[in-house]
Amino acid sequence: MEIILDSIFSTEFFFSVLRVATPLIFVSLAALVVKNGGVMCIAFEGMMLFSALGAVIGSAFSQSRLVGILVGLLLGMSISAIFAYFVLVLNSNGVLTGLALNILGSGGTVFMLYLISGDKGSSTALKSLIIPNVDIPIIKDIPVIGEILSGHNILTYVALITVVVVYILINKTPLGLRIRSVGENPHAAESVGIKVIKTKFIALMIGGFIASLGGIYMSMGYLPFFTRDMMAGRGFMGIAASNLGGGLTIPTFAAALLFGSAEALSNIMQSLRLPSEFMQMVPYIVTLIGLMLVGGNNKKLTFKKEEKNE
Amino acid sequence: MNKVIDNTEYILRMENITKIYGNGFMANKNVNLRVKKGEIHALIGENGAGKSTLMKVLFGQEQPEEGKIFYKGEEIKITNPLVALAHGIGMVHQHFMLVPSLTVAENMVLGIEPKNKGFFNYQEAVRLTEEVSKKYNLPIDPRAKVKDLPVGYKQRVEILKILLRGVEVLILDEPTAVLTPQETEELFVQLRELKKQGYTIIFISHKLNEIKALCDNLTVLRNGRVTGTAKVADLTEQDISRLMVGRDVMLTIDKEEAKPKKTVLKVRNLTYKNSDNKAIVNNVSFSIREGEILGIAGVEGNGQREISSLITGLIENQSGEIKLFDEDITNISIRKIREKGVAHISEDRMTYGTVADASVEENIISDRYYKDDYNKYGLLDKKKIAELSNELIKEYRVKCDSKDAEIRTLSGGNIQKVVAAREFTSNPKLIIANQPTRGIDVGASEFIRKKLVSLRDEGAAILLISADLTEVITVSDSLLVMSEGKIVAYFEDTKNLTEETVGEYMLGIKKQTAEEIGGVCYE
Amino acid sequence: ATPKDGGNSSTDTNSGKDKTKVAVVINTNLGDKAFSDLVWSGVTRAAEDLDLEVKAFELLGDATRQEPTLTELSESGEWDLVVSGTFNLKEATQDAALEFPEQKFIVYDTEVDFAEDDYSNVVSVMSKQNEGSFLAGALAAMLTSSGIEGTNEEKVIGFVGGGENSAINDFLVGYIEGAKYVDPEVKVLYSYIGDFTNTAKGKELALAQYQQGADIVFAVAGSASLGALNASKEAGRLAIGVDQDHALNLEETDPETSKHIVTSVMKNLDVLIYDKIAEYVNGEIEWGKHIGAGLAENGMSLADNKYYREIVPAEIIEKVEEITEKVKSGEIEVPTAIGMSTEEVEAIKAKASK
Amino acid sequence: MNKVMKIENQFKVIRIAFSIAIALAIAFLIISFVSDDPLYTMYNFIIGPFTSINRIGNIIEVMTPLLFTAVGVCIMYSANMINMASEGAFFLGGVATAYVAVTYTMPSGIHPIISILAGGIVGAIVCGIPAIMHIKFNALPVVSSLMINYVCLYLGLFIVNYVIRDPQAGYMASYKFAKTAILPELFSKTNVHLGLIIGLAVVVFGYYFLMRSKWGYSIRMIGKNTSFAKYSGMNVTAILLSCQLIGGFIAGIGGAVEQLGMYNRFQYQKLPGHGFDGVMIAILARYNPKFVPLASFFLAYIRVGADVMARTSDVPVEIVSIIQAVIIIFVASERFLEGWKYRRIVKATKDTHAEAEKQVVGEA
Ligand SMILES: Nc1ncnc2c1ncn2[C@@H]1O[C@H](COP(=O)(O)OP(=O)(O)OP(=O)(O)O)[C@@H](O)[C@H]1O
Ligand SMILES: Nc1ncnc2c1ncn2[C@@H]1O[C@H](COP(=O)(O)OP(=O)(O)OP(=O)(O)O)[C@@H](O)[C@H]1O
Ligand SMILES: [Mg+2]
Ligand SMILES: [Mg+2]
Repeated sequence: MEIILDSIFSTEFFFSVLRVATPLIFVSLAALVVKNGGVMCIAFEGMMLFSALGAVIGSAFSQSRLVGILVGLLLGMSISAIFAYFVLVLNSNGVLTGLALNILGSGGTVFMLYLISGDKGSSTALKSLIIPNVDIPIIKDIPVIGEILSGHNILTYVALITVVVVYILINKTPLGLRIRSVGENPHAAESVGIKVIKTKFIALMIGGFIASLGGIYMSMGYLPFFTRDMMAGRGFMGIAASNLGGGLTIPTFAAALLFGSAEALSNIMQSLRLPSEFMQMVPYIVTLIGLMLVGGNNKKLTFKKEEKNE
Repeated sequence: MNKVIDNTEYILRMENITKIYGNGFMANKNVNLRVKKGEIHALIGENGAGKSTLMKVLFGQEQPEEGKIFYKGEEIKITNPLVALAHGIGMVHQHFMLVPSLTVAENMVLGIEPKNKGFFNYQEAVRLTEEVSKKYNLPIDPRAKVKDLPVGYKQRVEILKILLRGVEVLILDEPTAVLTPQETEELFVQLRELKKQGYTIIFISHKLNEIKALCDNLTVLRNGRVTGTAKVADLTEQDISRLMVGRDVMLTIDKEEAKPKKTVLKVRNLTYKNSDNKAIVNNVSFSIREGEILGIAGVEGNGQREISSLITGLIENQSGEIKLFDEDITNISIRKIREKGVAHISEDRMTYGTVADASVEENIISDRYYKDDYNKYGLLDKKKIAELSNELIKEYRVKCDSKDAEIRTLSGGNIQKVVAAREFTSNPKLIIANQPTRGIDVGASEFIRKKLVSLRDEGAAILLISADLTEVITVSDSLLVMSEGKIVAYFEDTKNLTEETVGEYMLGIKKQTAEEIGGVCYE
Repeated sequence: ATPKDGGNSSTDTNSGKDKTKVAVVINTNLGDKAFSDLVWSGVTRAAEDLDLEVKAFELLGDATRQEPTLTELSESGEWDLVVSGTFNLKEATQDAALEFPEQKFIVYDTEVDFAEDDYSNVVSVMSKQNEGSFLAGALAAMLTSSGIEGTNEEKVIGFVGGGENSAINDFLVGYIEGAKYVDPEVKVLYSYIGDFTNTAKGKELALAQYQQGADIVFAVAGSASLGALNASKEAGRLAIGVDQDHALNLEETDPETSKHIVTSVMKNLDVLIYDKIAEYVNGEIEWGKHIGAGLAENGMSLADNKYYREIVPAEIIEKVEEITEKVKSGEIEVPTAIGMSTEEVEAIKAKASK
Repeated sequence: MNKVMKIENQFKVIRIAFSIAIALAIAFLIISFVSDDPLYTMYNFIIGPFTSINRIGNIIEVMTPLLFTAVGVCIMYSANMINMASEGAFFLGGVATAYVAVTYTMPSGIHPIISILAGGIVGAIVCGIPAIMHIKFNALPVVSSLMINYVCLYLGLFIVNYVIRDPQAGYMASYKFAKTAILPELFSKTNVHLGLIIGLAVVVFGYYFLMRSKWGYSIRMIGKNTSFAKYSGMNVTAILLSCQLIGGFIAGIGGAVEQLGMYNRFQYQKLPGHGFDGVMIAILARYNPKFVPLASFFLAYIRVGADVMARTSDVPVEIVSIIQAVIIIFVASERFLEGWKYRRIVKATKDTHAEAEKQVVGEA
């Protein structure tokens, strides 16, 4: 028990929360943008798998990080483009398409990995590159805070910046206004000449972009390789976080951090002699409790409307 | 086809427009519409005649299969609303096209957002809104959230929205359907002002007096075709309604003296407060007897909707007494209330009255599907139900493909007939009819009013809530007037009542004593 | 051409028909850099040396695929040998063996119930993971206070498992016993990922253990182990791999990590399967028998590579060899979680943190 | 209008045929990339599943559990609640069944029934939770149910590990089910078991319940417009909850039947995915149980086909999921070929009107 308390009240713990939360921050922001556009998308798992693989393949073959990131973005965003095309243009059912794309993500990445490296489980046979961890000048010298905030992966900082960017995008730009309007009342948007499908498409592509960054973090930052099914439900957790955040940027970020903490806590608490199954449940139970606590706020949101359309 | 007309005087000509919807419905057929610059042109016709369709074609929301549009003498192709707006054609839709959670200013500039280094310039949006609002003398708070605005103001935002975009031709699709008489009057003042400034207006309405009061010329549509165009001044209301419906329509109602009997409904000291603790219904008491129609007149939003929701159980009663045949019905389930003989025409037929994605038949049986009469061997009795639906479709003259047609493919008037068919045939002892003819053409309105009277004659008690003063005065036997949640007047007999008198009470110019009002309460 | 370890294509075939054909059923998938790849590498080596035609059938962990695959393989009469294995496939394979007595089976990593029925067309081979794991535990226990780079004062070592199942627990039990054998004061932390794919969680769990004082983490979690191994590099601590020689595997693409991988506990199933196939080809195989191969039978071993030699001090290497001999000779008897009830496993786990 | 209806109906068939054709073309393209003999590989995919009794049996085995989860989802989704907990219900229902099947002794007629009921009840509870959370706390069901699936997984694994684990099994699996609990096989040479019959019975029940009974009517109306349902006097919360319970019950029975029919001990280590498959099938069947057998057969067929293909040729087995995803996505696209349909309808309408006018002229 003592060990555990020590572990929790250590800077390493708070450091690890940020590390664990990084992919969740990305997906939840992606889900948030998409949700503001009034689209219900559950295909993030597939998007992230593809982008993670793309980053590995791209960087391994070019030996350039930039190419890795670009290929990752390309693959991840092509999944969101497929989703957008079928759901928005061809009117496919969103849940069905999302499920199918997640299946595609799981099998398709392995298939692709096999074609390229002859390997099916992981990409360790490829010499892919990683995005390094960095110290933040001034901050790193502040005691405690420096230890928690400095020394993370560059993409972790990108995630934090993305929070701000998404906040500005949604609240302070014409595009954000349009995304919100097509999400809330597409007819109104249409009546002033806003192209509803195009705007939703853009929202999905932005979501795909952000989620792909999350995927790239998984295989170029968090870990230096791709392994099959490595998202392990993070896409779904991100959707939950954006929901918990009620479609608002800062609460969504807070929710992602909460899930990150729950996950980090459950990792440490494994040392308690409780059955491991219970520790594994912790993040999901935290989510459920969170959903109940904030549920009331959702009444005002438009997500339900979309649900009806499904 | 058309003989030589001096086309130059028309700012807008739509020629031979044919529009076929994806379900194979021909909503417009060879329609011609000619509008002169600076006039207010009425477009009228029954529900489903194709008015909105024609206007959507003009606004670029629908693409016609055939036909041409000439604007200021030149042919233009309007492929989407942006093109229409760019040409100076703007449309206020039949239903509000606003984003509720955004502010007025944000709604105003949607699609033409002012920018500052790429960012949305909210201050500029507010300034633009204030500017246009001042220019046209339509005051509005740019920073208010649209969802917090009363309907009249929402309508105002809609008009300002297109004015901001610099249009010259305004299309107004039933703008008055949701407005109170006062708001309507105010709107007309504004529209006349706009006309004076040289704007051209296409105005759609089912209310003949409005057409008479406002418009210069009119075009009539029936079944997707033009059946006539005329100068409004040359026609009487009777003429116009004949053009629309193809027969003479009774604009007033013929009914015998009421013969009230036993008291059916007693409402005592009913009070309802909203979440802000404001009394929306304030200590209201009244009674209704068998065989009488009690009307409630009043500007909308003065507690009428809450009264009907409280009686029918849609919202929970907080204080006060509602008794049906001396039995307390507060806070018992809606089903029990209905089983006791209460029928309800909701003012919002698309939200409460019907399911848009279900068939006519499924909509007809919603209040009785569970009864033994309609079930056999534990399953719904298809044959019985089909018989019922076909019968009602016929009796209520619902225009639809068949009983299996989805409600959303019906026009508004026919949807309302489906609601009426269900509610009037449940053997009701008490009918709560809330805005039963709103947005419905004269023919269908006449039909529903007649039905109400004949149900009264069969012994039903009827509470008629309507914002249409003519309707509520002519159809009701006695009348209440509501203002700010309170009953402000009671007239035992409506026979010699004028709209002016009622209006005075509605606006609080006159007031009755508690005693006079108390006359509506009897045991 | 050498078949890649992840591929399921057959080896070069030019005169396909007269070659001996071997079908290999894999319960999960190839490319796990662990167990499945190990089996496959034994088979492919046999294919090259003995000129066989081989093909892998991966079930992706889907139980509904077991029966149709085995039936079809046996029914077709096309395959001389069906190599099938793991505990999960045991019953399905036994059923197929009874239904198709003509078909020959080599069953790996589980023990066929020869006593219960006539399985005279089957032979099963299994390596005793608990014994190999015992060595890992002993090694880790000795290293934790040895003062070599990457270790600390505290006597704490770690274990990261995939899902909690008997095979994983068999590793854990051996590991705990090995550590306690060397030094009863050594504390063993253990965590389970919950599946075999959440690589990032594998990394987090290992990091959490390092944070709690562990200096060596033994990762037994299929491809998710890679996450734990990666953690050792990041934390500047040590790790032990499983099933394959991870240090050598990563040498080329990630040499830094290799330097932190002390050794790997090798299940020499590849060798065992290779031997059986060779015996079959040479007509020497004895059917109806189970071979449980521990350290003595070379069924298990620690990867002895340059990293092992570099990281581990010579006297500890010597000690490990001593212990190996003792296990081989039976002087030390390592308990196995296979067949243990959940309570018994819990009792051993309880010992770990004391 | 009649002509239009005809076009609409024709179009439905054409659209599906076309989307399958395109999906197959894409599959062929992918296969050509990796296969030396793509035609043979394709043959095995499309025809392969029908070339032996064993394989046909396999299709039916794969389809059997899907009947349950899909009908369950039809009922749950008809009330417009996107509840993904059918996955957890199927899994935990299986665990509950396993518990009854290994711990109690009962006569053979009764044992399966009680075991299956146990699975059903647990399934009902699992799917009821998102509904209760929605009704009481307004938590979005699609999210809560996804989380609940994970809770079910770990709870189930805990029960298997700590309560019914067979130490002799050598892997994480329960004790063998009592012989009395096992469902009999229907045909020799295949594993097709009594569960198929139960599944078809569930389909029939689901159809009559949802599409023909008063209860089903109220569920569907609630799904289409909750305010209307309330206004009409339906007890919305009770019906909403009850249909989630019934749907979950059926999914739970599915998990139970699958255990007792296909396996002799509980041995799942992860969520099997049949609940999600149920969602896909229900959507393809447009929430009408009538179409569930066809849709599940279709899914089972492409799965078995892809499996056969992977077994008999040189493509990796992961291609299964690619082909599956491609086919589903195309089949689901409603507006595919819409423009073509629209043009045909417009033309038909014009013709009809023209004819009518000609007649009028002729008569005059
Ligand atoms: N999107 C659509 N698809 C198919 N049919 C439609 C569509 N929109 C309208 N219709 C049909 O076209 C006809 C004309 O509709 P329109 O909206 O133009 O009527 P309207 O004259 O505006 O009626 P109302 O007075 O009720 O507003 C209606 O009968 C309607 O059923
Ligand atoms: N997708 C659609 N398919 C079929 N008919 C439609 C569709 N969308 C709208 N309609 C029909 O088009 C007509 C016009 O719709 P709109 O919303 O403009 O008017 P409305 O509410 O019916 O009018 P009113 O209240 O004046 O009767 C309605 O009859 C409506 O039922
Ligand atoms: Mg209209
Ligand atoms: Mg130490």
